[in-house]
Amino acid sequence: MIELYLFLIFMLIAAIIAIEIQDLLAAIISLGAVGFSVAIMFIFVHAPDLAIVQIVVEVLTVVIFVAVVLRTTHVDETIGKKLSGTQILSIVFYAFFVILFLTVMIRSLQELPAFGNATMKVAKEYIKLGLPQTGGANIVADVILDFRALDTLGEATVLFTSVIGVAALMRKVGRK
Amino acid sequence: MRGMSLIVKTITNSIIGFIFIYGLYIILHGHLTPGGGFAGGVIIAGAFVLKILAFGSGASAEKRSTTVASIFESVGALLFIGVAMSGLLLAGTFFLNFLPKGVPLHLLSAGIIPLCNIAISIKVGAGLFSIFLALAAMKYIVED
Amino acid sequence: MIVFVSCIILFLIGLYAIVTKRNLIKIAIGFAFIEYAVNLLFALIGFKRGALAPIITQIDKPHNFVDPIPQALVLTAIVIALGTTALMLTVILRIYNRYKTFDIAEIRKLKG
Amino acid sequence: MLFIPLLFALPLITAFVIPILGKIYKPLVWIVTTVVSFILFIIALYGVAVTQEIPMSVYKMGNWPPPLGIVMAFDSFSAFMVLMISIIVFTTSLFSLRYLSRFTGQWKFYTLFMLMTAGMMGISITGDLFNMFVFLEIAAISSYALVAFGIEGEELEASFKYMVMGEIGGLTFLLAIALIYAKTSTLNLADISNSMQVIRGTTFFWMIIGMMLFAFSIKAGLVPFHTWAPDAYPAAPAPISSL
Repeated sequence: MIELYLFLIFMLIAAIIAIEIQDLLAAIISLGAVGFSVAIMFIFVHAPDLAIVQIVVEVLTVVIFVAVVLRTTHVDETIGKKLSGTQILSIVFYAFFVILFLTVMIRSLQELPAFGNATMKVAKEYIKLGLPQTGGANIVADVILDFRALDTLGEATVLFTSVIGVAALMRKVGRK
Repeated sequence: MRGMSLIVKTITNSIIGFIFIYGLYIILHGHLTPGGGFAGGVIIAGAFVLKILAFGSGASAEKRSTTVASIFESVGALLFIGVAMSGLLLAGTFFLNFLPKGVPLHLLSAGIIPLCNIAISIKVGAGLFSIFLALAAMKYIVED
Repeated sequence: MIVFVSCIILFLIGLYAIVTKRNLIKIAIGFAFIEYAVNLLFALIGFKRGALAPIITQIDKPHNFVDPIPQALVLTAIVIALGTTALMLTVILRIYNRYKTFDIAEIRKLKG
Repeated sequence: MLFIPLLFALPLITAFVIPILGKIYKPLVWIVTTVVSFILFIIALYGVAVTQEIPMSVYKMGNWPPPLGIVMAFDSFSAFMVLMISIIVFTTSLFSLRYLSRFTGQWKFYTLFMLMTAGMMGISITGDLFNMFVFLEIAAISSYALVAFGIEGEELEASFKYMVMGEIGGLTFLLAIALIYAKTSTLNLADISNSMQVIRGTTFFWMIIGMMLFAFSIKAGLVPFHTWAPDAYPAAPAPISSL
């Protein structure tokens, strides 16, 4: 699993670069690097469906980000300015929060099954019943379109909502 | 000259069909191989995006494609919920897989799953294409 | 354990951008990171050593698959994340068109 | 039991039809919305009548037994919620016509309005943890768009602030779902509450409770997380503030 660790490190470095760099276009490319390394890690954990969807979604996300940045400005003027009072306050708050959150999180993550030993209580049933009862060979497709099809309807609705929302917010004038 | 250079246009013309067929393959084999309605729909939307980026388009063409895309999106969503409702009306349960299951591992199998994949791909392709049009290509959507 | 904690660290990096950055695009990038972190954590939870991707290619063999449920749920979550990102960028674009800046400190009411 | 899926399917179908109707004949949109919300109100009344006889009815989506498929649980509390939502939705859509005449793009408003209705109906009747997240996001995303519907400066700022808070809440909820799934390996709410009894008192248990509380209090605009609310309410179009 050494390749997984390498990509995790790469992902974290790219994430820090994306947040701290001044050129917004470079930040978006680093965002793309994070997204694509997530896609590759999906392949390492045997999730080809996820990898395909993550790649296409990542391409689209980067295209949308770049479209917005090209229509506005690609220099982050706030980097290098002196920190304001509220900012310093929020960094201090955030530091306290991180310490608290990490201790609680690590303690509770230890109570979970270790990495690589999924419990699979319900999932066993899906694997057993998937092909005979729904007829689909891809168990993930069986789950999203038959066993849990309502989630997929909801997902399609979320996308529909955001398309209508984008269309509503890109009107030329709001009021008559 | 609108759009990009002649080289880009020629290459676009020759590969756009392949992108389309690849998207269709991903959609139709969604119940057998990785992928499915969502990924295939995005790939087909990507083919249209490529065409617009390479050839450019006028304001009127963009307005027309927005209208068409929004109608297609509604139709795809209605198809999907129609599959669910026909489970309710024909067999008594919402989202019941009421079609025959067919031979496993063949293209025509799995009941409603391929139908759902097709509906999702229409919906997602049209929806993401109109997001792209609204955010990247057009200045604003003008209400009539 | 280490892989789970790295996902949490990515989550915290995204939260750092949201809490302390003043640039709207950086805040949107922070949200994208949180979404990736949660999706990746979810997918890693379903991993099983020595198991295969949950796609049946031969019917009569015994199936030893990784957990398909997290994959199905993450598929949904990725799409939802795309929807929110698109809507958020639209709002950011309209805010820029109005105020000509991405800096929340200069956009008077967004402060805090 | 047939009425349970109709509670969210009906507004969804309406929302999908409205973009087509809006291109054919505009006044039809308001009529359809109002009629549908009136039908929803009647269904909700019927649901209340049903809960008088059967206190708890469970609807299995796609006829899969509970841990496998998604279930909808309809008890007296969800009947009350559904009734409240349908009353608010019906009166809002009845009186929205005059208020909305100031805005452009009215069919988009009604589409988002119906989607929000579907999302809230879904939240109140679902019996599955991840499904609740999905419906929560439908309601949340449509309300972000509705808050910014007037696309003036204040509305956009309020919407952005609301979006930041709401998404932090939503993603915390998703993280909690992931951890709960890792522990219990199921998503059915009844199943989860059984498993949670076993691990009661551990750090994991309290962290999950904390994250859930955090997420829901952000969504509902409770006291420590209410900072978005004063901005969002006046900025939103008045029919939306009522929700």
